[in-house]
Amino acid sequence: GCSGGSGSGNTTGGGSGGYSIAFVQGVAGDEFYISMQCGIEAAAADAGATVTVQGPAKFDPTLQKPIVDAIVASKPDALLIAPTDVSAMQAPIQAAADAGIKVVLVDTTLDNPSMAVSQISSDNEGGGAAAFDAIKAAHPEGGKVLVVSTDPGVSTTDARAAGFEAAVKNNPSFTSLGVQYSHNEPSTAAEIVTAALQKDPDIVGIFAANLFAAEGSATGVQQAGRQGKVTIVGFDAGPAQVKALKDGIVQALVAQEPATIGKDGVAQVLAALKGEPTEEKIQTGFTIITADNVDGEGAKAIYQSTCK
Amino acid sequence: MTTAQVPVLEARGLSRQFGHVRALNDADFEVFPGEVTALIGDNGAGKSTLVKALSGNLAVDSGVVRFDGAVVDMASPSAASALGIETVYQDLALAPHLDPVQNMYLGREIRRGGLAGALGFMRTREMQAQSRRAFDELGATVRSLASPVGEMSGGQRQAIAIARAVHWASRVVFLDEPTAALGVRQTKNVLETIRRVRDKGIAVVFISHSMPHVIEVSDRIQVLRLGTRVANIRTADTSMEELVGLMTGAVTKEGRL
Amino acid sequence: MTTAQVPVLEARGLSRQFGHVRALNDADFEVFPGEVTALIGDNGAGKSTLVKALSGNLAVDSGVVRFDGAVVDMASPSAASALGIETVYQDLALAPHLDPVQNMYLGREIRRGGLAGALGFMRTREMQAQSRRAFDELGATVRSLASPVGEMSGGQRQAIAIARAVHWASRVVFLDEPTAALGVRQTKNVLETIRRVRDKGIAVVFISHSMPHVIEVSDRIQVLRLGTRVANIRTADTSMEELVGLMTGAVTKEGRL
Amino acid sequence: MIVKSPVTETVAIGTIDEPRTSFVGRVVRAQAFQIFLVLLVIVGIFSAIAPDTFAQWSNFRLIIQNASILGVLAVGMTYVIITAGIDLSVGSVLVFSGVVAAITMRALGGEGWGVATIGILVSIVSGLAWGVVNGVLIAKAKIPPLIVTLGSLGMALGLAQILTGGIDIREVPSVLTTSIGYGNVFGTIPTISVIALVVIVIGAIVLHFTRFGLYTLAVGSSEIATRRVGVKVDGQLIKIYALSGALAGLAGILSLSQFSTTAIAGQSQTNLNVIAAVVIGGTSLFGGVGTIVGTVVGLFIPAVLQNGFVITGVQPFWQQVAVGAVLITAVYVDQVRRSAAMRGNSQGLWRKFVSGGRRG
Amino acid sequence: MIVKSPVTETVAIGTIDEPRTSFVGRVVRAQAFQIFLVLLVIVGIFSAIAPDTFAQWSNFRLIIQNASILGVLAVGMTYVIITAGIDLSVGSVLVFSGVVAAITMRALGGEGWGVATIGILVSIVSGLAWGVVNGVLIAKAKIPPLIVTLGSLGMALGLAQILTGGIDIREVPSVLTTSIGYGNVFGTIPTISVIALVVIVIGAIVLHFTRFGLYTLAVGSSEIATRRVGVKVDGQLIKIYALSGALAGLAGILSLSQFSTTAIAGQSQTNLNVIAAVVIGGTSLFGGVGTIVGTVVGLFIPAVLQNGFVITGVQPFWQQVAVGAVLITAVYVDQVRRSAAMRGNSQGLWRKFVSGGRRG
Ligand SMILES: Nc1ncnc2c1ncn2[C@@H]1O[C@H](COP(=O)(O)OP(=O)(O)OP(=O)(O)O)[C@@H](O)[C@H]1O
Ligand SMILES: Nc1ncnc2c1ncn2[C@@H]1O[C@H](COP(=O)(O)OP(=O)(O)OP(=O)(O)O)[C@@H](O)[C@H]1O
Ligand SMILES: [Mg+2]
Ligand SMILES: [Mg+2]
Repeated sequence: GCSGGSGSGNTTGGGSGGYSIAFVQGVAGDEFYISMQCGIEAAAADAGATVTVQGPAKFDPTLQKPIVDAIVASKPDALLIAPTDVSAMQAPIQAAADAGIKVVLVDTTLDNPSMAVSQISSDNEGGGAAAFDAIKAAHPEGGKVLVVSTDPGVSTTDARAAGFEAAVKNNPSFTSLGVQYSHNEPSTAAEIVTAALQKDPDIVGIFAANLFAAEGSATGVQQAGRQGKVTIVGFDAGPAQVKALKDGIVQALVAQEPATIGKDGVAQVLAALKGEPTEEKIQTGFTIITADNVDGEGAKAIYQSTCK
Repeated sequence: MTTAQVPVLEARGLSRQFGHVRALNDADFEVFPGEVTALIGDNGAGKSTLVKALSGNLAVDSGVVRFDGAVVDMASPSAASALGIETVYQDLALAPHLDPVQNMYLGREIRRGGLAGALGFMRTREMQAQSRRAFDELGATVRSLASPVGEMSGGQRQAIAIARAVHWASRVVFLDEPTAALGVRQTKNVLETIRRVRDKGIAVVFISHSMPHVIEVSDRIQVLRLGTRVANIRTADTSMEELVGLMTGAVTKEGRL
Repeated sequence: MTTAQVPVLEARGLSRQFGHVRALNDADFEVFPGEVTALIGDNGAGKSTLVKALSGNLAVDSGVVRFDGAVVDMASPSAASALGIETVYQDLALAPHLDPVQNMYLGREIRRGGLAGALGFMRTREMQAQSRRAFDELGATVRSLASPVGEMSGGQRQAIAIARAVHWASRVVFLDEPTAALGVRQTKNVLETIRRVRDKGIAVVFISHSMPHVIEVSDRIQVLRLGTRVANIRTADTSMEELVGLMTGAVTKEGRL
Repeated sequence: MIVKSPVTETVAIGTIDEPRTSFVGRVVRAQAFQIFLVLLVIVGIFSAIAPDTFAQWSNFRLIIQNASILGVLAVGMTYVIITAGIDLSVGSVLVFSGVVAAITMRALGGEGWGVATIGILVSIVSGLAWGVVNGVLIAKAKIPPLIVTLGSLGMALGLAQILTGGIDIREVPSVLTTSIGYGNVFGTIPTISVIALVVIVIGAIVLHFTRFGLYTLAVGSSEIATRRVGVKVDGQLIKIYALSGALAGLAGILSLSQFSTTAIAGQSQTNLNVIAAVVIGGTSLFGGVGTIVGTVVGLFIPAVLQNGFVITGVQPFWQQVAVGAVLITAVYVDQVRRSAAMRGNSQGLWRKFVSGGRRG
Repeated sequence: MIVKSPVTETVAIGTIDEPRTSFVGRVVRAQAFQIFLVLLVIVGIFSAIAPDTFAQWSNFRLIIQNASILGVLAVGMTYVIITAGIDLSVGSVLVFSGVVAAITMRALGGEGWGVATIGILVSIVSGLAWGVVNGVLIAKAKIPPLIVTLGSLGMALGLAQILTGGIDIREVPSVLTTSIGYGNVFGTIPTISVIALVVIVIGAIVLHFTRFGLYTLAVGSSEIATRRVGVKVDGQLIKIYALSGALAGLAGILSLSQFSTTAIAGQSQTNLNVIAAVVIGGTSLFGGVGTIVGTVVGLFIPAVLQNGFVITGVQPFWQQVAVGAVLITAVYVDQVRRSAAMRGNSQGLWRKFVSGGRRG
């Protein structure tokens, strides 16, 4: 099987009916997108299509646009893309559709997704709310909670934080200490969490909106010697996060369904290419994984790390 | 020693300390128009420091500077330039990446007429021609007007700095060891140029360790020792031996001058 | 002009072009042990370029260098140092942030004994004492052994560079205008030092624009003009006028030397 | 043995090597040209590999379009680096200016040119203001440029987030998006690239032919020498950082036009990318030398590499490795060729390998 | 009028200002001390605002622990910057070394000290290898350090991602996490900080008392002068970049111990943070001057600010603004105090304001 990061080489479509599909990630090297890539590659292999995977170094439309432009120039049959901004990526993706490329939006979407044959999205706000539920389950008595995010302006993590904050507001026994930004550095997240615990030693829960925030938060809690007293809920369920969960560093994970998104995306693309009807909008759900269900019910939700 | 004339530039009681080193220690100094004043002293006596202070390059701890009799604040090199004071520094102060013409005209470019001039375009051709003339006058061996001065020989750079200062000075010109790197012929030319400049009524301050040159060209000699002026004499009234004695402290003149 | 002795350092047909400027043009040069050779020439004649080429600082386009009669590749300054060649460059080449002692011993520090020495610890006290002695010998006015040389006066820096070269040379020492920035007394000391070094059997190459000093101290004079050696004469056989004529091209010697 | 002849000047001035060389000769020897050859080689290789996808005007058009915003920033950065300074704040100032302009335009409402013009001016003025602050702190307070612009990087970004509450503003007048962001001149040349070209051409003319450019080079060559001849060095430095800021402001409105969002989380790599372009283009971080043309070429080398790698299907992780390796190689080749030109002989590259790269 | 007296030396050497000043006097005048005062003031202010949360050993302990990894990197960076170089690759090399060590330890399996020791060595050697590559390209191929380390930044990161497929490795021997990552010495001092302290102390001794340090300063002060006296400048540069690389390797294993993950996408700001610390600490980007002590202080200023702002409840967006402003102010105050010390009079700060900051 292929290891996570490797896309297959580029082959132009045609030949014996094999389509060429390009997949543009929101950010390269993120396990969420790697799992999605696995789903895509598996589905494409079944259909005899080839897949090229590209992604920007950061979740940043100014870095993603040149990649999309180059992809369009390389003329694939179809494009699966996780737009990094609802408006910034509008025009480049429109240009792809105008060039006759079938477009499917995965995970994130656009202001006006009408050019896409389908959009398959996950519910980040709902995920944020679910993360709060996980903290509430561990601390029914209530208390102070903190959000550690990456950078302001990243749509997915902003939506997670917003969903979490909204849920806190609806629950008077909890107080939110607001959102702190770790700039995607575990060490900054650790600094923030240690300082926050110094200020408010009675924090009961931390929602870490992405992997590094979770890792840094866990380190910070450990440095402050408060492991076990603070519930850390992370987002996404890659192998690294699951190990953290099993090690007791993180108490709960909100898992999306990236592989399903990828599989569905390929199905929609193939349908469109063959002129079959497509589904305009598909919404995928999420699962909360805790130590209790990680080996049972929750195991199915764990992201694949190696594509079979 | 006394002149009825007002000195064009006059310093009284200048002091400047660097860490523990007192580079200037209550130093006086004055120069008169149309005179060549030699400033001499041992290494580290404070000559260059004095020049820097009088050309707006160094703030002093105490002391006053008068120009045409009025107290001035020599706050920056531009202030000194505005008064018509030009300087050849011992550590040349040319921009090494620029060519001789650009260095010659830096800060004083000839602009084009009309809009182009207002936008900052320059008459390169004209500046080149004039620079060439100025270098020729000094007999400088600047081989190329288009290569950066950083690539030129020590003497070539020295000549450019001198040409520049002489070209722009209208009242006072300081020459801090101008002939140190120059060839025999170039040195002769520079000494001649000094006289010519003096004859235009400009005050020239000539710093040198070469006593023959000092005696040949100067009208008046001021001696610095350990940051203090220890003598101020007419060249005609002194001798090489006395000067050397004054610089090293073997001879002292009575009274403050 | 002919000596039976083997020259300690000998260059034949050196050429080096910078862009369009031919700094060295088929130049020859040789120095003999126990002799002071003066190298003179107009500004830009190629003296400093020749020194750099012979001290491993500049690759030449063509020509050979022999040391003690054997062809050597003067590929780097370390190669020259290893042969016992030391140089005072016209643009001094001191590290401005280091103090005089550190500059004096740079590349040749006295290490501590034993493990500490192997780890790179140095005998600072001893280096200080020896430097002080070397500076004193030149009568240098270095006021502080602990402040960076970048803060020192032109003459003070010059003295440090000379002290360094003289201290370490065992076969040849190049002095590129060493007295240019020096005071009267310091110049006298340097000329004396040159004689003392020569008497130890070391070859001294003395570059200067001061003909009196050249005639006073040298045994042999070689004249560069436009990158070519145009004369190689015993000092006793020449005069100031002839030298000036040779440098400017007014006088030519017949035949290549 | 001695022959007397009349005294002559040792060398007449300017007789030996006045630029007698042809225009072509001078161009070939120009430093910016060396790196341009490297770029041509890279383009040539990709064109050979992927003639019908890479080597198309439609593709070059997009490469140029994507490099345009960086090009505007790089002009200002070239000036800054020529003075031996650095401006880390350009990315943040770009974001800040875009945010202020977007807020202003949203408050005014409307989709027409009137609002857009105000937005453009507001953006440029916001950038200019940051540039002036940087310049004053550097020139007057003598704080190292790295520290000043690192500080204003954080401050501009923080203020942009405060102004927006961390949420991108996406209401941008449609005239900006349609005419500047995605508009074309002559049907096929992106408007945004035309704007960048105008900035580049003016920047190059000012640098190489006017007093302002001369003072920039002089300050970088020797600040103290320039100060001593009476040039107002502080004022010049302030103007240069102000220029860099104003161009970041212009880039802010261009970015807003192109992406129709303030993208406050973006631009985190912008400063390093722009600095790299300037240095690849032959401008020395130690000041005194630099050309705008070189900078533009330096901008296209990574841009073309990235595009070419995506088109030829190189995997993302390998792309980073390859871009790094090509960068180093490009600058090395440029450097060797340049020092060969200096020596006045042309077998320099070969000689360098043989002689082990000894300085000369 | 003329009085003859015996000839005397103008000035006896070293008689005027040999360091007759007391040890305390010298410390006060040392450049690193100035910025230390700034740090003390910052700590004082936060302590006054939040005496029972900020001003606690438990809090300081955490600040120190969090700064430890950066401290290790900053020692190498100080050497590099003293030579007028720069090393942008430290963050990536840290990640790369951590990845190689993690893969090696995973392959060997086991949780004990044996595997951990191999991992530590592998990490350091990996970093060292990158450092040597950087050094050779800079010293021998004469490519500007900014370009070389920008290139190796991309290459090291790309290779780390290729090795792992982009997925962080989390299997770290537990001895590393428990004894290095979270272990304590004397019950309360973090082991990781003790390791950093050892690196810092050795780094400072080598820089200020040995030949290696002297050559580092000399190369930065004047590369050409150092070369001319026969010091092997190329070798020295290679050693310095190798040192920086090796320390990045050490930091890689420390980071692995502390975070128990390779954190491939993290560390993108590390290089700028470390460079900022070095510059805040008084090391000049133009080379020739610098102290390790200054760097350490320079590291703590942003760390204390960040911690203090979170504790005193400053809002996140404002934190960035405040950190930027305080950074600039700190360096400004340091700079004014230092030039005041140079002038030999102590009312320098006040004087500076009055006289408008004229150079002296
Ligand atoms: N920037 C500085 N920092 C510290 N000390 C300085 C500085 N400038 C000059 N000094 C010291 O001040 C004293 C006077 O220096 P100055 O350069 O004025 O001497 P000078 O008379 O010009 O000597 P020379 O004939 O060698 O050029 C010297 O001892 C020098 O070391
Ligand atoms: N690095 C360089 N690049 C370009 N030209 C150079 C370089 N070094 C020297 N030159 C040129 O070579 C010629 C010889 O220079 P050199 O420094 O050897 O002269 P010199 O005899 O030492 O003169 P001076 O008496 O003025 O010191 C000069 O015309 C100079 O401009
Ligand atoms: Mg002087
Ligand atoms: Mg010379």
